[in-house]
Amino acid sequence: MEQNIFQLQYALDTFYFLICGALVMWMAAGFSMLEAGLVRAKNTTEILTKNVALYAIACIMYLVVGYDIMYGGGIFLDGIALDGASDAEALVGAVLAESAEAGFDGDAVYSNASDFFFQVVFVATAMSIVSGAVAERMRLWSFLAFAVVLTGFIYPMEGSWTWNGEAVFGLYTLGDLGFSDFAGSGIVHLAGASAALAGVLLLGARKGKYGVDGRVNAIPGANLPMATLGTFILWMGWFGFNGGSVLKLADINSANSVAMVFLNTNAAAAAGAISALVFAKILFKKADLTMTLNGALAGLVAITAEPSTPTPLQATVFGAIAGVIVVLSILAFDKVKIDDPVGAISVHGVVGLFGLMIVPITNPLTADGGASFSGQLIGAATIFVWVFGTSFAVWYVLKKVIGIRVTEEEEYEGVDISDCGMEAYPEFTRG
Amino acid sequence: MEQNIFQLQYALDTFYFLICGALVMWMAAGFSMLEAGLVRAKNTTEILTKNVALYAIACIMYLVVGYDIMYGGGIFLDGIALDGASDAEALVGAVLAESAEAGFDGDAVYSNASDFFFQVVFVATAMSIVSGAVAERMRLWSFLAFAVVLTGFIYPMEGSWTWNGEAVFGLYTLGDLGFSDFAGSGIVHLAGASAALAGVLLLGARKGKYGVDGRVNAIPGANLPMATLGTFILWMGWFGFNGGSVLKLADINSANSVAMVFLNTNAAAAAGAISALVFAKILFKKADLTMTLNGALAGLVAITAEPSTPTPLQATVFGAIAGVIVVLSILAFDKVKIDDPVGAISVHGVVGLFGLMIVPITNPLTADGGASFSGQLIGAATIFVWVFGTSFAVWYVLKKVIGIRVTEEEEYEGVDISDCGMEAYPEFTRG
Amino acid sequence: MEQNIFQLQYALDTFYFLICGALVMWMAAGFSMLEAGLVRAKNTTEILTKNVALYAIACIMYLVVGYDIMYGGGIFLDGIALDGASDAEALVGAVLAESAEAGFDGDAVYSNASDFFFQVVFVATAMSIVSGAVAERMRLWSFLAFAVVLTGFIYPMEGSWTWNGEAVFGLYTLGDLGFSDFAGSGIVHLAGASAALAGVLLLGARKGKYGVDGRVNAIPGANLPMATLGTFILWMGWFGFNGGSVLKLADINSANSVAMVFLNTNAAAAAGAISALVFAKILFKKADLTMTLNGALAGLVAITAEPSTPTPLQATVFGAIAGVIVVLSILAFDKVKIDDPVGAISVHGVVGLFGLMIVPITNPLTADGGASFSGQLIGAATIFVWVFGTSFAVWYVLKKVIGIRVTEEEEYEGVDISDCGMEAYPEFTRG
Amino acid sequence: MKLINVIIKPFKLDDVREAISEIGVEGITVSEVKGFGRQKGHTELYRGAEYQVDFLPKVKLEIAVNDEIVERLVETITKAAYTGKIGDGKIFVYNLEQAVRIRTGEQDSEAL
Amino acid sequence: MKLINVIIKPFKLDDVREAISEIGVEGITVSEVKGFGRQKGHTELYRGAEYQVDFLPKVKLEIAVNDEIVERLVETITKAAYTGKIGDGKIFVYNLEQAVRIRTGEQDSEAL
Amino acid sequence: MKLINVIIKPFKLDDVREAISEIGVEGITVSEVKGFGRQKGHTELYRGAEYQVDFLPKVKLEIAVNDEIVERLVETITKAAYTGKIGDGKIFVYNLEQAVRIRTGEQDSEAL
Ligand SMILES: Nc1ncnc2c1ncn2[C@@H]1O[C@H](COP(=O)(O)OP(=O)(O)O)[C@@H](O)[C@H]1O
Ligand SMILES: Nc1ncnc2c1ncn2[C@@H]1O[C@H](COP(=O)(O)OP(=O)(O)O)[C@@H](O)[C@H]1O
Ligand SMILES: Nc1ncnc2c1ncn2[C@@H]1O[C@H](COP(=O)(O)OP(=O)(O)O)[C@@H](O)[C@H]1O
Repeated sequence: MEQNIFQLQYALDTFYFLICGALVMWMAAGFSMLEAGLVRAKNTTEILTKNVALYAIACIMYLVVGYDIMYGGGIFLDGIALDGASDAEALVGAVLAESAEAGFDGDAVYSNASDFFFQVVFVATAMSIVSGAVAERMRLWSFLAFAVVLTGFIYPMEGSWTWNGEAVFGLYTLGDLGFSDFAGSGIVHLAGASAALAGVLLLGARKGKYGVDGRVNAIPGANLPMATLGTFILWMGWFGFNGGSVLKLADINSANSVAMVFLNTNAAAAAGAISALVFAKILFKKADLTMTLNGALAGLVAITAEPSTPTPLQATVFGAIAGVIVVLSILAFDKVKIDDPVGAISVHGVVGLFGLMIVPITNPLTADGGASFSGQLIGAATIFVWVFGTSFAVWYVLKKVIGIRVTEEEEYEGVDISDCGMEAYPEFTRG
Repeated sequence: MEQNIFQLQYALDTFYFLICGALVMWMAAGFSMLEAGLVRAKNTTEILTKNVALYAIACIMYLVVGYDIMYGGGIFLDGIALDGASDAEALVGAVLAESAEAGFDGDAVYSNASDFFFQVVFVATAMSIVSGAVAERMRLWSFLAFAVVLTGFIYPMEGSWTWNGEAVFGLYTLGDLGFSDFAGSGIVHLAGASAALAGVLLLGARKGKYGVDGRVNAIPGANLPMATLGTFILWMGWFGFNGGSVLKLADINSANSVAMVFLNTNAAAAAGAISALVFAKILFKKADLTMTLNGALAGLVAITAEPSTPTPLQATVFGAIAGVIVVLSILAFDKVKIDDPVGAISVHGVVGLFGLMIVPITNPLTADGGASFSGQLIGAATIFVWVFGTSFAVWYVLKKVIGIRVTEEEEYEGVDISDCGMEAYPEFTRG
Repeated sequence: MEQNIFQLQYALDTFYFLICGALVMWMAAGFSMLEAGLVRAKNTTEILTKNVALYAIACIMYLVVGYDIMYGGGIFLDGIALDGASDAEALVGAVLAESAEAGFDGDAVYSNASDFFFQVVFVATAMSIVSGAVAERMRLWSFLAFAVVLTGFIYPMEGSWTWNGEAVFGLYTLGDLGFSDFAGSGIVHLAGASAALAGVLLLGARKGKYGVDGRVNAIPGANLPMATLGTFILWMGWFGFNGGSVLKLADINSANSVAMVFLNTNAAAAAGAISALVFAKILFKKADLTMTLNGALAGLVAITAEPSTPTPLQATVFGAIAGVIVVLSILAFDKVKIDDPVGAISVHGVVGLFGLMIVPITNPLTADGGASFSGQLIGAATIFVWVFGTSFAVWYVLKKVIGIRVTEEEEYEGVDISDCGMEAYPEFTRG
Repeated sequence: MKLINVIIKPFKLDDVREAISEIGVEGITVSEVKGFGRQKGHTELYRGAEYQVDFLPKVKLEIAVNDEIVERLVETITKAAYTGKIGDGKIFVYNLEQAVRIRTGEQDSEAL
Repeated sequence: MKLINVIIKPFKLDDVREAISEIGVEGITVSEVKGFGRQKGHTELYRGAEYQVDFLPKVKLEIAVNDEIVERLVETITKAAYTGKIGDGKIFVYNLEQAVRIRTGEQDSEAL
Repeated sequence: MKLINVIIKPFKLDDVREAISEIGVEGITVSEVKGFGRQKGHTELYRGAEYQVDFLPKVKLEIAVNDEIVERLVETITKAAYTGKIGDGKIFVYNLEQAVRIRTGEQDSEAL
């Protein structure tokens, strides 16, 4: 009968992973809508194509080699179904033995397939961050080529050092140095932003974005309801992103932890939205919707590194600070002519770093885990150096070999025609 | 081992609250899309900004004081994490003791944080109702100021009298009088509509909506696919709204109840959509999509006061009646020149009242609960008087102090430019 | 205490059905957005109206008679709440007895209401397939009349032969012949496509689609971000569609199976998207977004007949093949002048058949179930003959009695004006 | 015959249409145009970057009429389109050499 | 030179274009316009409120040509745009004093 | 007075506007048009079906001016709109018989 309790625990934890995974998968739609809403009509079909394709590529590449690199288990996930057991019966026995050993309050025991499913959608998130930053000027196929490398190699390597606790090239182990990143402010968001930054630097700004006189020209997004929808989708999906990262639901402690994560994630996002709205109002005298959306996302990214230990008040404060940071960061990047149409580098990179650095405040280093400022710095540096460096190399090779930027005419005409031969809104705009 | 069963029950019920809460949070996106689709293009950025901001404000205000006013527990939710226990260990002990006392079939024992998360999204729903009714002419910042008061004070007070069973100003207790509102036809929807009505009366109709000759002019919404998407989102989210309001899942009785709620909620919405479609066809000779959408929402609002006791047939009939009521109500409000661009007052107010009044049919007053017609009337009156009265006062002060309506030029130009300085569809319309 | 374990198992399985059902309900929004995005602006309000109405009709008709025809249980679902028990108490007893008999590892015991809820959304899916294929030229009310018959009679009959194992008109039992369709590649998707094909054949192509010289003219969809959103929604909802079809979660074996289904469903969709994108690029030299979306859906349809037995690698390969098939099929149908604006017949029909035929590869016929090629063929034939035949008859009668096609002027003006009197984007296009 | 070309503020379109149909002009061709002139546009803001939207939405009317009513028409339009605020617009008059009604082939005055 | 101004029903655009290119006219400038005239519009309905959409979508063609071919051009257009139903549209002819091709600076006939 | 009608490539609009305001022309009316001419359009693709989008987006400027500056204006525009590539566009000049400023009733030269 105790066995049946373990079986229920196994089933509940597996279900929890699957539902959280489905919510994170949903974030792919969120990024697509956000980016489709913030680019010009003439570049919309192409950004949509990129988003659908990058999600698909991430899923396949991680399945083929990525998961194996990050956690082992063989390419093509061979044997994920039976996990070495001879048959389903034997598997149940093995699982029950594992559960008994772990103990009811111990580490979660759940389906490997559900673990993969929950992990794979994180890879896609990291890649989604890139597409927004390089939008409206990068060639479709060069972008997809990069996606193959990032999702199949760059991210999995970095993931193995962090969430899988392997030593960085056998040199040092981040966990031992007091690095902790609960759901991936650094491992996913800063990583994605680092890859994006490398691409943007090699790509250059959109034509007409920066005037000769150094003034910044506005390039308004074509469809703000879409962008708002995308933000709400991301907000919802984030409950799975952070909530699932507790990695266990089915005991009182874990359930409480998951609930706190939902609460804090929502509070940080709300605070980020409000502070960005108010701060932008003070700066610009107007209620800037796009900044408000970025503010909500900034709150989410900031809390992601540690959503379980802050009090609701702390989560609110962290989110509010993130909302201010993201506005300043977006303005700063424009000052230095780094053109990021959707603000991805600010939201996921700058705020991702902020998120890592505030972990020690609520989860200081102790015997049983936690984070230290130095540890967070080293971790952030490791992630940035690795992802930025390798990405820069890959972008560079792509630039030399097949080129990464569309021609000036293509950019003027819009990449929808040149890359996809199809308009996103054929009846609403004048060809 | 029995303890572990309680732990599983606790975890499952907590998870159930969190998932239902996430679905209700999703409704915020639904209201945003519905309203963005039903206003004119020139007022779209502003309605989106209002919706994102009001959701964020609701989350923060309810966290700061609202939850404390409604259920106690201290401002900023301090101590929600440990609930008075010295540490996690002690908390587990306390919870298990609570579970043992309640008994397996007794009241649900689940995480406080999950309770807050489930409650907070209801506040946002009430406030979302207001934004649609005052759309296209109310000033952004006056609206947000009102949102602070409603979500931080007006709604929590009313909630404490109903769902928390406190005496209304120490005078009478609604529960004792035979008032019952399962998921909030009155407490959430009628309340939101009452606040909206107060605002609309002080605000007046949109310029050009009513001709001198008393004829009603059409002001078509700019993006009906958005409005339809919003309705589907609300429909989906409502499963969490009503389904979660059973407040317990993890025993056979509760599970059956949750399942019936899902079934009836869906049936009522479907019936409302069809009856509104057919009824509008009879009246106007055309298949009016926007009325059909309102009909589905009307079905949902009507069943919300009691989705667990009706038979599927009853739920269908109730929904169908609601679909007819909402069409008539929308036409009636136009007759008396109360201008509600999205029909929020009809859908949530008029039908919300209808929903309350049909509860006694399937859940009559008995020794162990239920509702009486008089009780429902008194409850509805209490909610309306309180929310309408206080809201009217707040709107009135705002009107005198900072003004609640944009200037005529701003209204003609569109509030997107005046409030947000940004167009929602810069390339699709001729700014 | 054992009883409580059964109670938890019951609650968890019921919850699993409800959540999966909610995800499938969400697919209704997906079809709406996909179709709204792929038709011209002037036919958008009407396709939205059709989608909302058909979902509502499916829910009501299946509640009234459909479920009874397919699984019994009485019209209007009378007694679904108590399932024959005298009261809730008795019901609990009956359920526990059932559970004890089934045994913890046996068939799932869960709420009947949750079963209905999970089943009803499948009917709606089948009907949604039809609306896309007949878009832009079929009369609204004729379409809805057909929806009543398909969801209330045609589908339930076919469902009773397959998922309910009844003999086809008492002649032969598909299960015995080695027919197996896990989540409905045939029972839902091929069925919907068969009904659609019958309609399209009687309806004819959209005016201007095929030139006299036999050349195929492009009729671009008006809103590709909407179409992309719709595809993501469907992708997400499919986790409920396939994941819920394991029919049990709450033991280790079942949980593993559900997890594999999530994993394989996602892998097949991703592979379908990529292969369609690449294949279309090779054929057309462009990255065709709409083909990529169809490819993802094709991958989903293909894996639906058996998502639990393939290895991740097999699922990926099946999805990739489906992505190629769908592109070829769409081109082929255009060659023979069968006009399907959204490619529904190819995605759900042709690929649905493909999905059925590959089941024996991973789940061959054995003593305890599985599928044989012959069995799959017979099953597919049975479904097609029945659904196509009856649908053709119904469409034919409708054509003769009230007509199924709008007039040429109406088609030129757009059905939004003639059927709904309302434009979907009044400000974006020139009436 | 003359062709009268009128640029007005969009929200004046209905007033002008009614006014001229009252004096018996049956046909008009209208198009949406952008105007530049003395009237200045407004500034918009996007993610911190300000920009000047200096064209203004105007409506252009083309009206072909017989010479005799030109004067009255110009007066009527001037009244109907008048707000007194800068940007009210212009009336331009050209000579129209020939007019044909496609449906009937009627020429000149009969075609109007 | 003359400038021919033509108002037609939108779905006739392709026919007219082909017809006039057949008689050797190479260039046209087209714009979407709204027409008011004898032909009446349709009514729409929104949430119970009816409203009259009384403008009709039309297409306007501007064609600059040499005097000699004007007559044939007018005939050709009249045929190509003809449906016989009310609302077929109009042809207006003005005098064109000067034409310049920006790319080459060519003048008048050479510019067309 | 003359009316100058100019067809140019859209992205040249700002250059042309600046150039002509420099020579003191204060008002312009602009509209979006589609051009057919020597310059050829592009092909698009949708679900396997190719199609030719053979109109090209152009911008049309209408400028009413006094006779004396017509020549300079034409030169200025020709320069400002020039790219040398096919499709640069045209300048057409008509005679303008009368102009009225609605706001003031001013006539002709004063109205411009
Ligand atoms: N010289 C001109 N040529 C063509 N259109 C003009 C000219 N001057 C003004 N317009 C049109 O008339 C509109 C109103 O002119 P503007 O100078 O702004 O105000 P006002 O009409 O009061 O003088 C402008 O927006 C423009 O469309
Ligand atoms: N006097 C006019 N001036 C300018 N445009 C006109 C005039 N009369 C008609 N039109 C244009 O011609 C179109 C067709 O004219 P209408 O009177 O409706 O039918 P018909 O061409 O058969 O006489 C109108 O929609 C309008 O655009
Ligand atoms: N005869 C004409 N009448 C009216 N518009 C013309 C004429 N010829 C050309 N145009 C306009 O000028 C534009 C450019 O002309 P085109 O022949 O393409 O190149 P170019 O200006 O170099 O000769 C065309 O797109 C069209 O809008």
